[in-house]
Amino acid sequence: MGAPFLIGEAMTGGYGAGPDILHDCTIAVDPGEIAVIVGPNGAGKSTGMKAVFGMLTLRKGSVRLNGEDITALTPQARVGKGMGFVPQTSNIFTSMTVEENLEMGAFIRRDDFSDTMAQVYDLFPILKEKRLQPAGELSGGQRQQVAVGRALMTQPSVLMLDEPTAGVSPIVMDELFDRIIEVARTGISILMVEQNARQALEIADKGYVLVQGRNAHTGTGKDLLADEQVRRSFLGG
Amino acid sequence: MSTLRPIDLALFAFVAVLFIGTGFAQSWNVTLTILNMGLISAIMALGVNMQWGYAGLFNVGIMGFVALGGLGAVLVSMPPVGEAWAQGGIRLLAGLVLGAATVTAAILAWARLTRFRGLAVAGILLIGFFVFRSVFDGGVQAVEAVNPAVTGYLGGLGLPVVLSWPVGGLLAAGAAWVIGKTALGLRSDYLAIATLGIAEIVIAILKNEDWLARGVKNVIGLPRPVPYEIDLQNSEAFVARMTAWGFDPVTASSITVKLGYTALFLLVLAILLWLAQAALASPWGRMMRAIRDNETAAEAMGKDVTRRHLQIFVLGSAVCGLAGAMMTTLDGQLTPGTYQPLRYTFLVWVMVIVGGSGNNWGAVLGGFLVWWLWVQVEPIGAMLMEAITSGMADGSWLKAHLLEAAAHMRLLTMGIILLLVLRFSPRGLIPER
Amino acid sequence: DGHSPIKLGVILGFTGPLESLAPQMAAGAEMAMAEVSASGLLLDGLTVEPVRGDSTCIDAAAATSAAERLITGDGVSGIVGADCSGVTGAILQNVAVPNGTVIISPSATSPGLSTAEDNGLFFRTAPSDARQGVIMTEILMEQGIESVAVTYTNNDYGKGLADSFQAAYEAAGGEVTISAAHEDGKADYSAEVGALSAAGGDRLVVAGYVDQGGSGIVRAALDSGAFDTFHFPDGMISQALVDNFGDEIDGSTGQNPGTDSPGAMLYQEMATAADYDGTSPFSAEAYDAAALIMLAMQAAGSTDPAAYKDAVMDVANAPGEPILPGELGKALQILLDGGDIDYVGASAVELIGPGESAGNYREVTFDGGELQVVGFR
Amino acid sequence: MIEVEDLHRHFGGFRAVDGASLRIEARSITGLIGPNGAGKTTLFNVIAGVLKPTSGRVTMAGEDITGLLPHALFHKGLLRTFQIAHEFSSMTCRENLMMVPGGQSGETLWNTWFGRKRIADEERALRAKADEVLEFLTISHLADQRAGQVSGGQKKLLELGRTMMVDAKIVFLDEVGAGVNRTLLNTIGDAILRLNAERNYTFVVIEHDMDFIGKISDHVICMAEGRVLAEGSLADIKANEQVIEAYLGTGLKNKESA
Amino acid sequence: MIDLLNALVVLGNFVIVPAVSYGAQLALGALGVTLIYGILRFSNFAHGDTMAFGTMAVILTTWGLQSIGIGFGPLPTALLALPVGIAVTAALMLGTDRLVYRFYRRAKAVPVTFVIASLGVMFVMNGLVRFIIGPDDQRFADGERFLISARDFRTLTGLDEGLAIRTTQVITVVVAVIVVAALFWFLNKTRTGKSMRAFSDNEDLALLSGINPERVVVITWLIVAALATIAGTLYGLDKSFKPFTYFQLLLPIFAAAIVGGLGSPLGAIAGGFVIAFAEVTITYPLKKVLGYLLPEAWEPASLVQLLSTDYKFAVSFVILLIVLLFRPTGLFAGKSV
Ligand SMILES: Nc1ncnc2c1ncn2[C@@H]1O[C@H](COP(=O)(O)OP(=O)(O)OP(=O)(O)O)[C@@H](O)[C@H]1O
Ligand SMILES: Nc1ncnc2c1ncn2[C@@H]1O[C@H](COP(=O)(O)OP(=O)(O)OP(=O)(O)O)[C@@H](O)[C@H]1O
Ligand SMILES: CC(C)C[C@H](N)C(=O)O
Ligand SMILES: [Mg+2]
Ligand SMILES: [Mg+2]
Repeated sequence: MGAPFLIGEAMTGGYGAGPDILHDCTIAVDPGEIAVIVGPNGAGKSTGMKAVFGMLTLRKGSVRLNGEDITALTPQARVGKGMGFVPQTSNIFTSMTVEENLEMGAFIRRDDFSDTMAQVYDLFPILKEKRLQPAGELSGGQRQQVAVGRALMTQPSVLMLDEPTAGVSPIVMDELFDRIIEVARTGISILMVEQNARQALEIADKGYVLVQGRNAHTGTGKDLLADEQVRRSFLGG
Repeated sequence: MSTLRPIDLALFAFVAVLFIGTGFAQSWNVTLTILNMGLISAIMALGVNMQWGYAGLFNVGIMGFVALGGLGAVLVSMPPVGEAWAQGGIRLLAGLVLGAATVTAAILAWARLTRFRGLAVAGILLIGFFVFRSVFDGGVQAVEAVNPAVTGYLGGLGLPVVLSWPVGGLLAAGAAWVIGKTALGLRSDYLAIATLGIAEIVIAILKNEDWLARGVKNVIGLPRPVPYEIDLQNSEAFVARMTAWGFDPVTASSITVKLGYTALFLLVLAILLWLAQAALASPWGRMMRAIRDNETAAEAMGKDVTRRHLQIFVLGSAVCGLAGAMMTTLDGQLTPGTYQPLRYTFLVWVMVIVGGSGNNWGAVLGGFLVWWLWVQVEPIGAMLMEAITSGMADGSWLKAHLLEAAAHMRLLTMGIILLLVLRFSPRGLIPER
Repeated sequence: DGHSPIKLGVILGFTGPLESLAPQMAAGAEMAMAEVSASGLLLDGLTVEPVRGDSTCIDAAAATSAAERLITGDGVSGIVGADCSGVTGAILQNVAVPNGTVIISPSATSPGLSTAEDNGLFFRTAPSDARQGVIMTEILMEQGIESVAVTYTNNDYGKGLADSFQAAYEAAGGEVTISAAHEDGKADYSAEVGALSAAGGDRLVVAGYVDQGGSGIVRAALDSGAFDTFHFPDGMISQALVDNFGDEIDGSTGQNPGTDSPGAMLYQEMATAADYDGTSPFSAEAYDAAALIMLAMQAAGSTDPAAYKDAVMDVANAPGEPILPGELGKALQILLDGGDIDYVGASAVELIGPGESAGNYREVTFDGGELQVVGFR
Repeated sequence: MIEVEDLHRHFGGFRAVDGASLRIEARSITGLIGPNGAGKTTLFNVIAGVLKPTSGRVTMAGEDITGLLPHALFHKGLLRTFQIAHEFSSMTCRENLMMVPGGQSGETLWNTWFGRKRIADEERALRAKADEVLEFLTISHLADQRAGQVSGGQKKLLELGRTMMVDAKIVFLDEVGAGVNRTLLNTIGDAILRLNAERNYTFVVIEHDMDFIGKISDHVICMAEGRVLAEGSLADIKANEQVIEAYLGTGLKNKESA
Repeated sequence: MIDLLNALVVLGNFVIVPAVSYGAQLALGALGVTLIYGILRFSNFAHGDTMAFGTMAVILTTWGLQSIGIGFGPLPTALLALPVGIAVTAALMLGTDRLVYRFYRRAKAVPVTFVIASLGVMFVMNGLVRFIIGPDDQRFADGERFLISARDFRTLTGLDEGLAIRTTQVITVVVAVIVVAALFWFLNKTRTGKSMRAFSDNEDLALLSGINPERVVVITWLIVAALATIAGTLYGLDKSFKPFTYFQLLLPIFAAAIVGGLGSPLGAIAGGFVIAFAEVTITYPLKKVLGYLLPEAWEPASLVQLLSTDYKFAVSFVILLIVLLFRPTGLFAGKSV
């Protein structure tokens, strides 16, 4: 196996002129693979995701997509290269309707995306019901569904999700995980941060435990789940 | 937060240099004139900063409060016009009481009634309006007919003008209370335009209600808290002393008078600044910042957001009213027609933002600096034009045109300087910390 | 010859609501100064240099600062200005009187200024509006117009004029159907015109400024057919009015300060030669204001205001040789020789009482799209 | 402690809460679950005074508190956290906590000028208290960091921390767990149990993590479509067909832990 | 019957026609303000002076056209000059954005910083316009001024009262309606329009959706330039051009945008009319109308005027307050930042 499809390698950096949050942190994912990042609050998981997406300037390290160095690209340009991202917070257009949110997800697509939209509605039926309602009026879990739906609309080759299941009900969460597996099967790389770490690691091909901006443990999902210390310190026993 | 960094001190020093430089390049009288108005501007900026910087209230009605303060100065310090009182004063006051009663009745009806309340309130207001007009108008006519070129109004209380400063503050505070009760539910730019509108209404009243303060006919010759230059010039002791010290008595007299104002204003500013700083650095200030950051959360944490908004709105407005009374005192006249939002509202905002909103020292610095600029951009603009045209051939069309337009360089220069300052310190010269 | 030039301040509203009047006024004042400088006769050949200051017309504080700078910074020996009554009062009280500087306003016409405390330092070459109201009444009554609607610009000038007119007109038996203010520089005057037209009247009196709300009112009144004829006081009379409305206002009347003295015509020719509009309101008065200061200096033999302030009335009034615009050199010579002059100037100056123009008005009508002077009062 | 009677809250034609009635016993820890959009947060908001009810009544210890404003409820001992964190972003984390207690003498303007000694003493105590809470939440190192610049989970911790600054009677927690590390969540669960046992706090906890609910709550209410769907012990609820269908699903995880 | 017609004509001539056309003028200005607020999220105080600048560009072009003998039949030549004016204004807007606003956008400055920066821009433009064309009144209207003048109306109908309708009034109303419909359609139905709304809602997320923020900003300024130029030109044709008045227009324009709800094009239209009608109706004396309607004996002696015109601005602001008290974000539920 050659170099990974998407890799943020030895990333070091922080916000603005502030201190470094990430220290030599590496995150990678291959096509069709699900990589899950777990770790305590404030470990730098979201920061790592943002770094991979170019929303923060790195002081050291690089990001490569399919062999190409994209460290210097703007986030938009990365979207153009087939990367999709659901941030952890403020991840929907609150003043726009649910449907418009999804359309915006498909903004860079020039083809007919009604199929994809139908798929998203299938996945999250409630969204279909609330299609014409401003997304800001939705409940917390519904918003989260909109956010994920928006990213799915892009039909990206890499999908990055920052805590997609935060606040969604168990039934929706299960479906969401199922769907993520499905998506991965179509050859899309999935990189996600999860606090519902046990379920996430169950389905993960690869797991990263970040602590204070550093890679603390890396392994397959199963390995990490089996690691007693990881379980106790990061997965809640 | 209350401490100044070395760089802040350097900024104050820079402004001081500007003022002192003005003294050498132009004259000390100019310096003091600008300084006095700068002190008043700093106070206004302080008031706005309380509302915006502490609590995030976007008040664009400063002009109205400043004008009310000015009204306070007239009502306190001008001598009463006995004849006007005799002719129609009582009737006029009775009219006002009737008007107030009508409004109170309407509010009570709105609060008490459950059925037909819209109808009842409308009825009360309508009937009340006509009763009010029938009593009031007669009084107004009688008062305004009394020697309209010189008086034609009720006059004031004839008290020392310094008393009018707190009174001006109180007038503004009262108005702010009423406005706050009704309009503070509005957010951001909606509140802004609402207050802007209210300020226009205040000015409209001042302009058109001649019985109150002569309307657009202006009240001039307000008494002063400091001696008159002429009296000093006529005082032998003063002339003798100044000549002995080697000063020209005329210049010395006007400088003395201005220094008198400076001392008074400085005292007021120092007190206000101390009060504001102490409040800001306390749990009260913390609560205010919390409210500004997130009203919903502050409310959930037990802070009565509405009440606090009202409190700060009233306080900030009172400070503006106080400054307004001081300004009218300094001008020696109340000229409602000169109240323009650009000058009395937006310029003050520029002071706050350029200085650094949320920071009292910033507001004060902004007050001095921006006012100095406002006055000095005129010669600066003209100089700029001279410089630009100096290379051009005499008599060329462009040169003539440029020189002719020099006067308009005043606002242009102001704009450019403002943009430059904002560019290099977007959060203000002394930002909030 | 070793003398440094004398400086005279010109404080006018170069920016603000009267910014379009100020350039012509300044040009007038400065033309007089240039004329005197060129003559080389003022106090042993002193030259005169104008220093401009912006009164903004409305911002008392800015105007005061400008005056302060001119007097104490540039050391001007006298001031032409200010234009608007409000700021003029402020400058007078806060700067001129304390510093003992003479100021002569070409255009502040508010009656209130007649009684202002001035230590003999304040003069104006424009008449108080109290007088204009009477003249206006005479003109209208003679034409048999007994009912008019009045609109005035909402400042001390407009209000003062409207009040004095209404008093005089009603005393003469006329009826003012409505007296409504209008604000200058506003976007729309339909409401005002609606009210004026509803009140009715044989003619609409527009006590406003021609390049301000006044024209807006006339435009709206004509467009809606509310009034066909108007009466225009001084603030409205100018070439601009004719340019704006042409024959639409045929049959209207008006008056403004002015005389049949050849001075007015002469001044206009001079202005045309100097490439500015001499008919612009108060431009002539500005020329006269500047001239008066310099002539008074010559008469007193000093540039010290304390000395020459008392000479202003002397040079302005009879007895003496009448002086027209363009004859400043001659006047200086006469004074130098110890003679007496009676400055007539461009606006037939005659200072009365508290040092203000007595008020000579010319009566005009509009006919065939032209402004025609039909008489003088 | 709290009684909700036939509560309605409509948005336009939409009935977010549609006749909910429930009782919260004093000193209980009640879990509130239900599908996304069931109306849980809306119910909280109505009880906490953020939203006015369309109809219905809420009483607290027998007293009618319907429509009281949030700040008034706070002073009656009713506290809540927000599902979407509402930190005071330009203030430090410590200040975020210190501002909470009501009735601080330094909140009166007069005292800020003339009672500075007293304020200083109070502040010292408050500061110690805040630092204690931060310590407990494992975010001491953020004490002087602006709250706008901490991680998503840390903001949720601050939310919780604020309720620990005062002696509350009843605390409504809206998905404290979402986005919080599970190990830390366990610690939080312990804290909730301790506050309940030692200080007699009543808790109502919205949460989608059944393990967490199971760990702390004695009583569970499941809402759906604006109404109470089922009520009882967690075991009962988990066995309830309707609840499974509407909410839990038959997914991998729940099968396992059931 | 005739009396009734006369009464209606009076009302029409002095209340309805002026209010409608003034309302449309305000609405066109308010559209620009509301659009900037909606997309770029700040209150642009330079809008009045932008209108002045655009109009100036049109005037200069018009004079150019007239001097080479090009006209537009019964319509004002200025309409032909519009595209040029818009282009020049657009260039200025884009330049301003580059030099001023972009910096704050990147620094994620708070809205009030933008507001104050726009004040600076206002000062500069203010100077620029006066510098180029001077502070004076300019008339540039040509073509047929009236569709029907009061005099013609009287002779035509034989009524005592006249009704005047100006060409520019009709153009203004028509243009306002077209523009608002187009803008509404553009923002809500087209991809670009939606991306602009997305940008205003959540800039970071817009970025993550592949929306190019610079493009959104450019398009916004282009539309604003067009709106400002059109509004300014139509206003200038109808009344006259004077830089100071355009600055003064800012206040009623903002009032209109706020009453309607910031960010809402429909609101801008509604707001414009509310403000215009408030100004004109509340201060209109009913004497003449009642004179026609009531029997002779009842004819009112007084003016029957609710409030004197001195208070017309006060009235429109009171209306504004009342609207806001009941609908805190305007008639059409506008945004607030
Ligand atoms: N302001 C509003 N306008 C219109 N509908 C609203 C509004 N607020 C909430 N809703 C609707 O009310 C319903 C209940 O929302 P609520 O936030 O109470 O759900 P919830 O039970 O807390 O869900 P979650 O578990 O996802 O947080 C949702 O369908 C939502 O779309
Ligand atoms: N905008 C910001 N500016 C400065 N520092 C920040 C900012 N956002 C986060 N931080 C800091 O960076 C560190 C890592 O934050 P990050 O959001 O990456 O954590 P996380 O691992 O995603 O945590 P969580 O699970 O709570 O979401 C935290 O200590 C936080 O205080
Ligand atoms: C310039 C003039 C028209 C000023 C006016 N006469 C006034 O007194 O204000
Ligand atoms: Mg995170
Ligand atoms: Mg919820």
